[in-house]
Amino acid sequence: MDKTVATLAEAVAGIKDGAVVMIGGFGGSGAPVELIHALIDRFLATGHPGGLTVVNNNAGNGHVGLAALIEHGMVGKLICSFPRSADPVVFTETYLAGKIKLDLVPQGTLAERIRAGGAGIPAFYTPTGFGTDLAKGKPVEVFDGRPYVQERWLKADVALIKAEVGDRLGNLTYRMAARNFNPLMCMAAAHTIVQVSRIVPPGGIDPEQVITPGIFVQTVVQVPHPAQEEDLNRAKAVYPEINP
Amino acid sequence: MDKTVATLAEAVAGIKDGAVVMIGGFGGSGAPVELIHALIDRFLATGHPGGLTVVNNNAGNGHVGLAALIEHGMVGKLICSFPRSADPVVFTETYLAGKIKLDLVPQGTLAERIRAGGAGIPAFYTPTGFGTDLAKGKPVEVFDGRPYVQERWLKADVALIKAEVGDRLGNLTYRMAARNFNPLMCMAAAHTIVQVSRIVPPGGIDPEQVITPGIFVQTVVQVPHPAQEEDLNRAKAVYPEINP
Amino acid sequence: MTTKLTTAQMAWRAAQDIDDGAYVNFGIGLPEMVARFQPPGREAIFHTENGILGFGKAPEPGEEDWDLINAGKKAVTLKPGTAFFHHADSFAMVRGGHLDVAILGAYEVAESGDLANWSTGPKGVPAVGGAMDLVHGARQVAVITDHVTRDGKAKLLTRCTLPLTGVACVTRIYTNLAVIDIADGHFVLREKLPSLSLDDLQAITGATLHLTGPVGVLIAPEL
Amino acid sequence: MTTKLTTAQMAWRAAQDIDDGAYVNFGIGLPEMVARFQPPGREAIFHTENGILGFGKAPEPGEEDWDLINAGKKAVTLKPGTAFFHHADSFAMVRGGHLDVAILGAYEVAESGDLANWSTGPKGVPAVGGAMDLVHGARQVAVITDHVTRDGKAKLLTRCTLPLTGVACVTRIYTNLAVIDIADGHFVLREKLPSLSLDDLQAITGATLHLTGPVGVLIAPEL
Repeated sequence: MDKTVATLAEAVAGIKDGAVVMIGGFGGSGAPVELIHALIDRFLATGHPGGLTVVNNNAGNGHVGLAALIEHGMVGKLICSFPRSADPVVFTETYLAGKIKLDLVPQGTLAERIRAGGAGIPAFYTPTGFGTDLAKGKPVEVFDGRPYVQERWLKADVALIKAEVGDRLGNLTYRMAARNFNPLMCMAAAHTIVQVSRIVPPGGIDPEQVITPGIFVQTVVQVPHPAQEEDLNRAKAVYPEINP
Repeated sequence: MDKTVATLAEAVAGIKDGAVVMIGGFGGSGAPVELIHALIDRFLATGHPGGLTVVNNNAGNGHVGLAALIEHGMVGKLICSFPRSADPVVFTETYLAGKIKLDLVPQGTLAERIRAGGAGIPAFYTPTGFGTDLAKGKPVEVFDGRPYVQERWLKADVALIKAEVGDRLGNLTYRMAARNFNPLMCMAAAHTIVQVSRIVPPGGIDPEQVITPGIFVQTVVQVPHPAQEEDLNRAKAVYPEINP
Repeated sequence: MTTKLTTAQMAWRAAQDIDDGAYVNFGIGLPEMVARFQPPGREAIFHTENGILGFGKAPEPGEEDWDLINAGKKAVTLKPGTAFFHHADSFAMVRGGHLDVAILGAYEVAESGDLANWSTGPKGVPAVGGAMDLVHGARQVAVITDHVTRDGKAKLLTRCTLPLTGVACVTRIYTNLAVIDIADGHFVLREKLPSLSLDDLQAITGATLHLTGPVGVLIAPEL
Repeated sequence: MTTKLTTAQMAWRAAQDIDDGAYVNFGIGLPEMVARFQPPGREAIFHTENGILGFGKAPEPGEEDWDLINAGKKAVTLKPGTAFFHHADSFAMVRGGHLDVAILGAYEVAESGDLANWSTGPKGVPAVGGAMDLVHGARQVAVITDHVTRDGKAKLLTRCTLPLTGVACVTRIYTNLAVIDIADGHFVLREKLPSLSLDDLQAITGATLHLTGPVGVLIAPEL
């Protein structure tokens, strides 16, 4: 069993038009910038995939990563909790022009819905959002005298994940708070594609320290020195660069 | 902030009659034998606590640990998935004599109910148990054409936990498959009491490798060379020993 | 007189259907034996409910570490690539559809796919473990069982008589006489011992065996 | 003319109520400032939604590691005893009642404890983040806010006019003029600036201020 592939292009080759794509990260931390850019490269070369539904905590920052994915018109709908950032111009303009749909979900509910998708829990109850506009139309049930909102699982066709160390079986570790949504999205996608800074042989990760066991991962590609979205934005990067 | 206490007796001193007590472990692996025995010592000295409701995957093995707790008549009700073992005589006789109530829960549902208790999810739906005797009387809802059973969270007054390394903030690691229910029960109890093989200063556990963050832990006590229940049973141990 | 498959041969036969790279959970008892017969060149990854993925074979006697056990409380070993996780993550793997195959024992299986494998009735101490979880979620739920009870009664039935473990969950049955799929509420015979006539097999099967094509020959090496 | 508390003084006042050993989450913006004024000898543990418990202060400029940030995407640092975890575990801490205090900003607070702090109406791009989760679960949900809007309108009201973040969730309010508890659907005045009369405070408060005992003096050091 070997889940590694040699190139980013190969890693993202199977993503179809209209796919639901979970993208890890919280802001730039844990965002799989190189996988996203490989997907943009494919779109620029082939016109596919388009019409994606993206699940991410945010909506991109500047003109790289998720923001660039949106800027290229590849995203038809975004499911997120906080579509604001230091430089939110791409999402804001696309949204206000009516060119992208937004499904706003409270952050903890978003995380739990993704975990539920991965754990085979079709629905659960949460106090979050009760009595607010974001719970409108959702079933409410009272447990022990307190009202709770029913929320549904969230699954994806594909997850794009940034991890730190991986092996050919798909076992993963993360780097500090870049962990965030990544391990949950690994669980909730039918096909989880991971960029890691370093591939090690099986056993190279202490079994106690595996954060995502390989069962949740389908494809691993090595990206030795991944860009930090924050650094790209401070350098005013645009993807793809016009003058590379 | 210092959650460590010096003695096992001090660690278990606050557990009240009738408390709901989650006890970690899967069979003997991860079972907090010394904490349980300290609780038995207290009962033998003071007559308290009694009438406990215990949540554990099993029902004890031989005459030590959970089996000894039951043998001393301290447990009024057991919530578990598999009340059998190599030597189940204590639970079997107590149960068949009508002296202990049994609430049988499928193992994955038990784990998820405990996690839900810790995560503030009062109820969730699972396919497990649908159409079986163990789901009788429970609400059923159909999602995407498939029927699911509604299950409620499980919380406890106290959790007795076995971990490997801990610090004064309550951060924990576990040892191999002794992890099992322990991290979940840490989350679901109002007061989580942990025996660790080794206490280290804060920072002594790599922040990437903390399995249970200290927020889920209230009391930590060091037990340097904890007994393995399986070894005690192979030595035909009985607690407390009649001829020590 | 038909020579039935031994338990080892049944386990061998079930092992032939496990693909390279498959994630597999084996129920306690006979199903655990399937792990021993993994065909050369294939690397399946074994899951155990108590929080290990990718464990190895049993240790030598005296080498056991009782924190490294499987769901049957038997000692196992580490392999390069093993991962530990807690019980909720473990059953997320089960319930969430991440296992390719679960292979379980059975008291009874119905042609609907209903399985009874946890309780023989109201007497004694009931125990369920992870069986009810395993029957939901794994992409394929296979059963490995003698074709009939020790008393010669059919275990493959139109309807289970014992308390159910799960409804419409079993997809394939390996017995000591035959390999049978469950499709659209029917038993579909895939393979049988060559020495056994279809009529004789049907006579000890409690529901109709359907044929959707040629019936293969069930053979296994001496083990 | 009353000298209102500065934002630093409001943050200082809120910090005085955080016990040694408390687990605390600070909302983005002004609430984050509370962390700076932890009284000597007390060690509170800070939680951030993106999966860190027990982080330290901001790094020096140029020393930032952008994988080590808080919910406001600002760089933080490690401290001995820091732990990392994923987003579901992070919100298990929030929703599961494990935080002692959440301190949040507010557009409006109602005497019922209703909070509006995520949306100023249907225009523009809506964004909620973790606010709706934080208002449920923390044992105490405190708000830190100017007493009135920039236009002088009351923010403490009988009923919120903006979209709600949560129903009946706020337990205490720190303003630049007063400290107010919410109990049984009422604002209960605990402290006010000494130079401000009760009548003047009531005049800029959109619901009745109840008294259940002597009103303390709200003072803060020069900061």
